Amino acid sequence: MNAKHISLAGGVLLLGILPFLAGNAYLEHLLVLWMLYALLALSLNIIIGYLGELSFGHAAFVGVGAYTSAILSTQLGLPPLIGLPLAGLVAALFGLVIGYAALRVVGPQFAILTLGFGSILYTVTNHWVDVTRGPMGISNIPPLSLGPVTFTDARETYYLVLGLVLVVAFLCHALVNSRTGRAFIAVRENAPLAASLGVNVFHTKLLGFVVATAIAGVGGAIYAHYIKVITPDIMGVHNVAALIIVVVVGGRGTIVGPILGALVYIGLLESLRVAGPLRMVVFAALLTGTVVFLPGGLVSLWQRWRGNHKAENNATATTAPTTLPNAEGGAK
Amino acid sequence: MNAEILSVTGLTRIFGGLTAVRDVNMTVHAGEVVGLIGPNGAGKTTLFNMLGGSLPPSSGRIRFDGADCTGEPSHVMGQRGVSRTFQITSVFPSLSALDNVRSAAYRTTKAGWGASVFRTAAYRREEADLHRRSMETLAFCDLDHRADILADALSYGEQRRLEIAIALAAQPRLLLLDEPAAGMNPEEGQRLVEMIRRIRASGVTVLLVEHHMRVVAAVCDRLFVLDHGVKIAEGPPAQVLNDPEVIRVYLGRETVDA
Amino acid sequence: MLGRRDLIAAAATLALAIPFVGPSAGALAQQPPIRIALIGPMSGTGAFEGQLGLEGAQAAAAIINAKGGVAGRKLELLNYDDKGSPEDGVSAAKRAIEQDNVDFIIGGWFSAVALSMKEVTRDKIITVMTSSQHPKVTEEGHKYLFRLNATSAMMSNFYSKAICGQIKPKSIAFMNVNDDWGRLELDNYTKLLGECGIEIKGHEFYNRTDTDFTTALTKLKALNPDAIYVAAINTSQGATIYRQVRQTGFRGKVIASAGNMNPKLVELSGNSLESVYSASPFVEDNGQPSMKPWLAEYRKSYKNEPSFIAALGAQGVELIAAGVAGTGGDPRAYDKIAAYLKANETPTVLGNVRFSDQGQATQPIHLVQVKSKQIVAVRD
Amino acid sequence: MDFTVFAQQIANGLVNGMAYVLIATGLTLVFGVLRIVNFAHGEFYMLGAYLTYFAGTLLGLDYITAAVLGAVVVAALGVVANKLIFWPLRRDHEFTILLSSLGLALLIANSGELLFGADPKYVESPFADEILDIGTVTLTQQRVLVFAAAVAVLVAVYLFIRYSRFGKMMRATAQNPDGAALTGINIGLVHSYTFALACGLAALSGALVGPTVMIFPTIGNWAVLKGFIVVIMGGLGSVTGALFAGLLLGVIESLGGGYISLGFMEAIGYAMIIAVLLWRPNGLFSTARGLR
Repeated sequence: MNAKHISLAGGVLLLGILPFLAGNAYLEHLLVLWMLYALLALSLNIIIGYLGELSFGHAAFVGVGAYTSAILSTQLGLPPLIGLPLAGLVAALFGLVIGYAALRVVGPQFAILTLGFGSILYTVTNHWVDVTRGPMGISNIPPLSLGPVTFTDARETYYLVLGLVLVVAFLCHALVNSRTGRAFIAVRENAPLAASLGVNVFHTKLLGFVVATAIAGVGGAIYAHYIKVITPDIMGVHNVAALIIVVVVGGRGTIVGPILGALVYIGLLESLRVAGPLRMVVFAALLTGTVVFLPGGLVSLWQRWRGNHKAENNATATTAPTTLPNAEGGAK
Repeated sequence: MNAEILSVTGLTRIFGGLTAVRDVNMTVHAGEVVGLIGPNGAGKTTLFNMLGGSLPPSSGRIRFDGADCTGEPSHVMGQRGVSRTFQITSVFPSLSALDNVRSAAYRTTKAGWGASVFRTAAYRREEADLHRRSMETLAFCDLDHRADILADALSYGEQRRLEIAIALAAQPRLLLLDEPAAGMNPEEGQRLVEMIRRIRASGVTVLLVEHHMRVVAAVCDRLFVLDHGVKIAEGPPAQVLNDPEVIRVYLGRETVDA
Repeated sequence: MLGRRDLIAAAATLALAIPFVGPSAGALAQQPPIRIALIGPMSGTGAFEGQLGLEGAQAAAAIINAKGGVAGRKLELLNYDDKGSPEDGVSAAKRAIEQDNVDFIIGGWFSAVALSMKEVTRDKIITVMTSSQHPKVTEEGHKYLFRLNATSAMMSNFYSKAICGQIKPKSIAFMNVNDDWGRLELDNYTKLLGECGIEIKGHEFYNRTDTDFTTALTKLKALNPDAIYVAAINTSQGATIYRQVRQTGFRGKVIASAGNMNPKLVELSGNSLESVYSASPFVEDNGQPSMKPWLAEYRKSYKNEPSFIAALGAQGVELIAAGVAGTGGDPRAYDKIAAYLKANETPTVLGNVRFSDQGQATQPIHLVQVKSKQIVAVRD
Repeated sequence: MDFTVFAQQIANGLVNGMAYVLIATGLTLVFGVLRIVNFAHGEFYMLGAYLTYFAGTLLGLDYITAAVLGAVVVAALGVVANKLIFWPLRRDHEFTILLSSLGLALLIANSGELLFGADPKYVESPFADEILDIGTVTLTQQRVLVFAAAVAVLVAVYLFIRYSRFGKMMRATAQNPDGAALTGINIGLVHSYTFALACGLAALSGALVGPTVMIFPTIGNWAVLKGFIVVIMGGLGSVTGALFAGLLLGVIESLGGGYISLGFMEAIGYAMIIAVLLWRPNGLFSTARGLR
């Protein structure tokens, strides 16, 4: 227990001092991207990891949040601090409507239906020039500011997003250790059984979906204020695939997984620059390899190693029930 | 005799042109163990699915605990206190046995996400209580020594007992068991009989579908017999199992194991 | 026990451990090279245009380096992929400045990328924007920002005179891409062509992601215009439209938007571009002294035909070389270089370029026509 | 309403729709028999178009021969992909299979960009620019060919699944793989052939549609998206559903673009699927399990 707390504190401390170790603004920029992807992946993980459904529309909600806050701050002159929660709210509203329609089906149908919904939002954003400025996107988005602090450079933004990542990570931790989260996981594991125990499967899924889309909306808004320009590409298939890759490669159904996955995604794309034109080919090959050979994600490597140790230790001793629930256990 | 807990009148279910359950009437009293028997394809599981809410009836009425709950969906029946097991083993495969049982306590817990975020006193009390109760439920089903083993990794017999533990964790008023003894050896069957008796002793009403007549005869107060979706007999086991009509129905297809 | 799956997965993880290697490991040669970052779409839908720009720039750099470089220093081109997306454009520019410590940036092939990238480079580094035509790139530019391509307004002022005076359709309909540029084109030409008495029959907007245009072209053909004006930047969309205009049975004139005629488009469009007019800053026989050697170098090194996009890449390199050479050889004397470029006319492959105070170039524009699958200048 | 324009838009829509049907048929077959949602399907479409192009330019083959050769080669590639990736994963979680197909799609698309070059290419066909006037409707021979070839191929596929011994094995596997294996059906062979058939169909559609547009390495995205929409709307696993949904989507896009808004043309198509799915969540011709 103590060891766990100490390593957690150590990890947070390390994340806190990382920008000072980075050395230059470019690496700090990469750190911000890492944290942004981690935030978005944590939100997608609620759908993929806890509810057990594969959403191919998540990037669209990121886009909805980004556009909401961008439009509010550039056209109505609203302070971004108000735009941020509104972005989450609007994305959640979209999540509610789309989830209400799409969660009636499961599995591959759900995956493709969310892809369809995402494509609709993309198409509309691309063509509704009067509001979204269409394919040209919105530029000159003002930076976020919180009282006297303005999040203009990478280091400030990093701490803002890091804070949000930690909050969302804690929310996820609290979720899986609550009645609500156990219902999520029960639905993932065995929906008919969960229903027979009194869990309203549809409402549970809808709740998870809406929360995930709200977080995605906030993440999208921060992205917009940080990069200062957004185009409909943020909703494109490219980003959809990227987010799913981050969650799955890191380890779905865990909290460390999406954060680790985001690090690998950003780090790998960056370090593969040395591969020149082969970069994306190598990347795709590594991705396919990870999915095929490590379906539980990178986290499962560690879990397997720990599991083996445990098994050896337990071989002689008779096991007592664990005092701490492991409801975050890896999804199969 | 105790009060009626479940009453079914004129219950019918039609699939396309096939009537799987036709005009069934039955009553279950609180504290009873009632058996539902009949040859394969008699409509037992269809009836169970209607009682559990996963299948709406074509016509007829279901009353549970004094309230009309005809056509209520599965989760509402669950909330009202009807728990069930499934014909094919149905657990939460990648969770530990303990987490299986904890997840099943949805109906009886209250502290949600918000309480968990703020670590309220009520939350901490409830979690501690839930842990204690879950371990008790596991012990009740003789699984406490396997608490942190993944459900997937349990033996078949253990998985079947875990199913019952899951159903019990919801603290039901009425427990529907769908062929709990299927695939069990005689020793495991005997263990099951004892467990069902203890369940009854704890005040839970049990309705079970079962093929093993030895189990049925040992635990049931009363039996209902279905054939081709129609109720053909009801009464105490000794009487029903000697009913010539019941014997004829069974002899035509399979031997009565009693 | 670690199985095969674990080992392979571990190998995948190991790839992370590759340190962020920049091309900084370098020759400590007698004179360090002048480092120019070329940021463009190297993958994705704009990859072909990005490749042309890179080739053009490399050919120009090779010529300069063969002559001994600039003030005794070689030019070194570093290539970055912006995938045509603003996010990657920002990342690439940050990497170029912070990690690779480059002296100059050439980029901004797409307007969206140019708009986001200029904020990263704002007042920090001399940035040469190439093909993007968005007015805000220079209107909201910065003191070190230069843009080569003519704006829509400059192009349409020139081209509308040629359409009214030489092509002379009685009526016209527009087939424009749905973005700022396509909409701006429609406004400009509706006004300018209307002024000289050409009847405007109507217009259709298509999306940048569309692959089939028969629906729109069927509508335009039904309007029965004398000519259809096609505004398309993307080469593959353009080629499809020019072919499908003919495939729907339209037999009138076709007019291609200014600045987007290139050899690849002609090759892909088959006969459907024959005798079609366009306007372009790029003609091979423009008589500029640096044009001939550049064409020769380009054709020697690459299999593509020289094009306007490639020439923009070359122009960017030439501009930087002239700026450094004209101010004494220090590539970091940005204020001096910027002032020099704004004060003097710089000879380039496309002609002598003059910049406004905002950094907007004025380039010569020519009327061109496709004849026997060659793009040739139309001289009066 | 101008009847000539209306008829022309219907004809355009039917041709586009038939191309969607051809793409979707392979996708729905693979799902019906192998239970795989194959994101890489569009990449086989792309490979079909490119191989036809290279067979024409490098080997000097005529268009028809090149198209057939392309389809055959891609079918063989499909078998290899199945053997290397999908067959070993057949017992894994559906996420794993779905994501490995996504990985394969990225791999093929990026390799394609590297191998084929980023520049757009044009598949030469003698029929591309030849105009046919059918009543008031104007179509190129190539577009008529797309429609006719698709009809011929669909009839052949239908007859094959319905009456051939192998088709029966496919249907048996679709309904119950374990049961089919017990009756002595070689499931591995059925998977290989189904994959070959699906990839061959994808490649053929690429070869047929190629000359009506330009090809570039990312066209697979477009193809797989259209394919998915059609398959979901028609019902996963249903060939009949794909036929109806594909033609419907083509015509609605064309009429929606022609009479409502061109920019929202695609959105109108999507809105239609959503309307259909709200009405029938599993598609027009939903199959619980099996091929139709």
